[in-house]
Amino acid sequence: MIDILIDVFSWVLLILGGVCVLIGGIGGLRLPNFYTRIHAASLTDTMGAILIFVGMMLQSGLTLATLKLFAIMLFLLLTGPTATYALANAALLSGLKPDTGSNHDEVEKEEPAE
Amino acid sequence: MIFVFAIFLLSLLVITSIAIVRTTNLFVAVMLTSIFSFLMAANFFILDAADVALTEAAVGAGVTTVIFLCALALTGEREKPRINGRKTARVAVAILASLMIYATFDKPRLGDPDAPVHQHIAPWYIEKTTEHMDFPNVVTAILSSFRGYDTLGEVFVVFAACIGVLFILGVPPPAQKRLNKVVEQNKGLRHHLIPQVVGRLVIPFIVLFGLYTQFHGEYGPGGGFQAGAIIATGIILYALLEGENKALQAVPRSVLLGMVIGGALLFGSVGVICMFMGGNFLEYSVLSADPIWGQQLGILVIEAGVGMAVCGALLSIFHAFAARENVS
Amino acid sequence: MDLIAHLPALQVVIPMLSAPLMVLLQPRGLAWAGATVVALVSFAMAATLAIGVLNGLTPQYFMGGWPAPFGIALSVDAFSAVLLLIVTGASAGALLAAKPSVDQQVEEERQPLFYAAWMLAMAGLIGIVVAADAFNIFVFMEISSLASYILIAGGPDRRALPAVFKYLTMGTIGATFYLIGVGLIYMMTGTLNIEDMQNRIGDVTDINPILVAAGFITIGLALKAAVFPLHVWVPNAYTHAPHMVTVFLAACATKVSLYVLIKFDYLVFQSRLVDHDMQFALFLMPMAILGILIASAVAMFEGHLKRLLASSSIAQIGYILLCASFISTLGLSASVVHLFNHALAKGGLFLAVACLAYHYRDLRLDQLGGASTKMPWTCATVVICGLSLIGIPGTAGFISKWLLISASLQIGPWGWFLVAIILLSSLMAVAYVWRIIEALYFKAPVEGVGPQSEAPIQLLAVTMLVAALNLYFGFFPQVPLELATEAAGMLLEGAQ
Amino acid sequence: MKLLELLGYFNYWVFAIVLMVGLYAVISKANLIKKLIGLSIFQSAVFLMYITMDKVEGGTAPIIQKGVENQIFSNPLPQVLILTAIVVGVSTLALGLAMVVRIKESYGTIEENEILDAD
Repeated sequence: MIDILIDVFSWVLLILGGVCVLIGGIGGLRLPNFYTRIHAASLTDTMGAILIFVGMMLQSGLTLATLKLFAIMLFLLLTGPTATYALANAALLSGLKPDTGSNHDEVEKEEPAE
Repeated sequence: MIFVFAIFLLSLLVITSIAIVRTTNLFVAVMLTSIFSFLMAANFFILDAADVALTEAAVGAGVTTVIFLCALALTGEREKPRINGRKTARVAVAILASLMIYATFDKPRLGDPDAPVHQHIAPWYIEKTTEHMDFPNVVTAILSSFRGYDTLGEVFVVFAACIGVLFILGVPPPAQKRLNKVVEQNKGLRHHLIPQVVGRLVIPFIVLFGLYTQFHGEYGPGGGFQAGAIIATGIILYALLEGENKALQAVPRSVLLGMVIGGALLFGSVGVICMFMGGNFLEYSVLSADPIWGQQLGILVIEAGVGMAVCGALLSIFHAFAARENVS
Repeated sequence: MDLIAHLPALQVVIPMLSAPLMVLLQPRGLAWAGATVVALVSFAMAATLAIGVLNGLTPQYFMGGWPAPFGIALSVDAFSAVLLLIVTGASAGALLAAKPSVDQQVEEERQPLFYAAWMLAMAGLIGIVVAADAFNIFVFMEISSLASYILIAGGPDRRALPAVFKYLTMGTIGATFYLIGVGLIYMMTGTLNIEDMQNRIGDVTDINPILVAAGFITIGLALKAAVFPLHVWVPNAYTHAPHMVTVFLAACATKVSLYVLIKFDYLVFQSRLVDHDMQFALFLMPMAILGILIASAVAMFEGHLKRLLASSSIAQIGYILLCASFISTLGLSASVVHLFNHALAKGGLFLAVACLAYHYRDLRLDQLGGASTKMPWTCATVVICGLSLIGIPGTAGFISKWLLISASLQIGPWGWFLVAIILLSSLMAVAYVWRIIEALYFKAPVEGVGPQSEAPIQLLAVTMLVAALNLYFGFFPQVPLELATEAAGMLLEGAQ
Repeated sequence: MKLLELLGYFNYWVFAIVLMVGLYAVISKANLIKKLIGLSIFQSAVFLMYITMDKVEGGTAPIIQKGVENQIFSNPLPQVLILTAIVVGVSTLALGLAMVVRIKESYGTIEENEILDAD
């Protein structure tokens, strides 16, 4: 019984995580400028990653794999937001102003090519 | 299920490669190349090549990207458009591609266990690894013993690249604008407090993981190349965060060059010692009274040599690029 | 430890392991001395191996003691013995003479790296020649290519850099094509050992991948060997490289790729592909003939001495390929002998160029007037090696031309057409060699340039030695002939 | 079933296409760095071909686990070859980039046609 509960719970977490990452991806495509985009990508990614990792840890039970997953999660938790911060900081330093109003602005040239 | 996933990844691979060719911003192209390498690594993993996936991720996505970026900083990141000669190239390439796709239909299908590749010599390796080395990773066994001579050659390819970069960039750049550059160099990333703190936290673990891959290579995926590349990326990260000079203080150039030379010579001298002890070149079995132990000892030492040489070479190459002043 | 049994391995390992040591030899001149000693030792080993082969041995060596198709084997046969002699001989000769010229062209603090790269290039070329494993050939091909990129990039002129870059891209494409070909053969046969491939390729039922593999390997190696339409990297790379590097690479680098090409064609593909000899005749022979004619014509109108000789090299590659495409004992031995003789003639010519370049900064033909009065010995060697290049009786070049003509007469009525082409191209060779001689002997010196004395004795002595060898092998060609005949027999045996 | 059989060749098609995309970049782009990027794509495609042929249906990575009988392993040999080839690729790339940096310094440009014009 408890096994089934854990299984169901872990799948709920996995799916939630997947939805989070998907939303982040859509945000990265749809949002108007650089800062909002990395905002979307970074926040949802971190959340999604945590959910997915916890889900996977529940799936694998008390094994060595869980420990490894935990280590990877910790690593991602540290590096993901830092990378986003460094990215935003670099953009700010190279002269990209955070834009609060209009949709299109000088941001265009910073976008990766589609 | 994994089949669908593989096809998805492979399609992404094609899309990424086309995007790389189409963009005119070289910075974007380099970033996409890094993504391309990661996709490639994921594909390798699906195809059961754990060692190769690890190497491609560390070398292809990590070190290559850094070296590319260093070079871009020195050369500028815009590509000028050019029109002539494209059509013929496109046609030629399309014809070649369709010819090659046509030729695939006689090839063994993916995963076909009856393919000739899996019949002749491959089972021998799997059988003999337990018999002669008594450790689980067959890839490491082939890499360092059955085909150890190839690996020796490969270490010397890395050595050649290292001395080549040092030789070619050994010419001082034409002296222009040197003064105003000095100020900028010292600045580094000093005011980036958060990356620095996180970096200090993470770098020891990267190096630790590198050492784990180095010495656990007989049991799991990993070995000298992967370890060398991972440790090198750790130190490159340090150099990016703390400034290149501090990284050079920690591991000076002479030490790096010493690692390359020492690693290459260590590998070679193991082979020569085998000769003196009555075996063929690189025949580790003669190193000890117990042939299995001899093999394990030899493999341990040469893997250490490979790790040293690769790590030293990649870092020397990185420093050679990073220390170059931009004159444009 | 039985040294003789280990020779095939030591032949590769000694120069390779000496490369890291070269880097450590910082004080002036030590790196050069070390490299020269290693090259001479290699040459002695190659000579020992060649003598062994002449006495009927075919040394085999199993790396790591693993049996052949599983581990990596090395083997030395008559064909590879010739190539070994060429590579080690060219390297030893060039290094013996190198010091004055390299001191002039490469900065002192960069010299240890330069000589280390030289050792790697030599080890790589030797490694290709002795390898009996298709993938191992790729690894050593990369060592030798990377090292030769480094060597050529050592040229003092900035134009060396784009030249090397072109060489690097084309060389990498060539090597990757070769890798694809090897992968396809491996896919169909399940082995990497060349001899094993030869045995197993007959059992392959699906022919398409083998055909594609043959195409990739031929094109890839032709790129590396500078076969005619794929030669575009050669003239610039040879022209702007340091002079001694040109001597070394022109004498052996492309020839080693040609060796692999011929070996693969005869040993692996020939026995398998139906009508493969036709394919050879229809595809490679026209390339060879076009290459001979066009490159000779380009050489006739070229104004720069080194470029002229580089064009002539492309024509000579054409001769070697033409001989090989007859698929007869005589043709193949002509091919092997020409490999040897051309290395002698071209090596001697480029050495003489290095002598001239010691005093002349600009090597265009119209700048070289009057050289004969100040540098008579150098100019005499140019004449001898030039005659050998044309194929005048009494020089080494004559032997291979003679064999070539007799081989083409063997193949029936078409043979006369080929003889006509060979004679025509020889006339063209007369024309471009004459242009060099005219410039050296009969033109008035240009104001302000010109030497005061001969080239340094070290450089000159080696140059004259090579010229003397050109004459010696013109009168006593037994050793190369014997090796070549044996090599041809071995290759054709594989084709049956 | 027929479709699945065709998809068994999908890896080789991707290999062919990516290979040619890389080759196209090398021969048609004038920018030297772009050429090198193309070269590295070109080489990566070959890695894919080798690794594709090592896969055995139902196999695992060739790491022998003690006590497990009748395991199927994928072929380890192509993996070893590609490990070598990856390192060769990165070495060539580093050397090429060093040359590009020097070309930029002495010519002021890294576009091939401009370099040709300069001499």
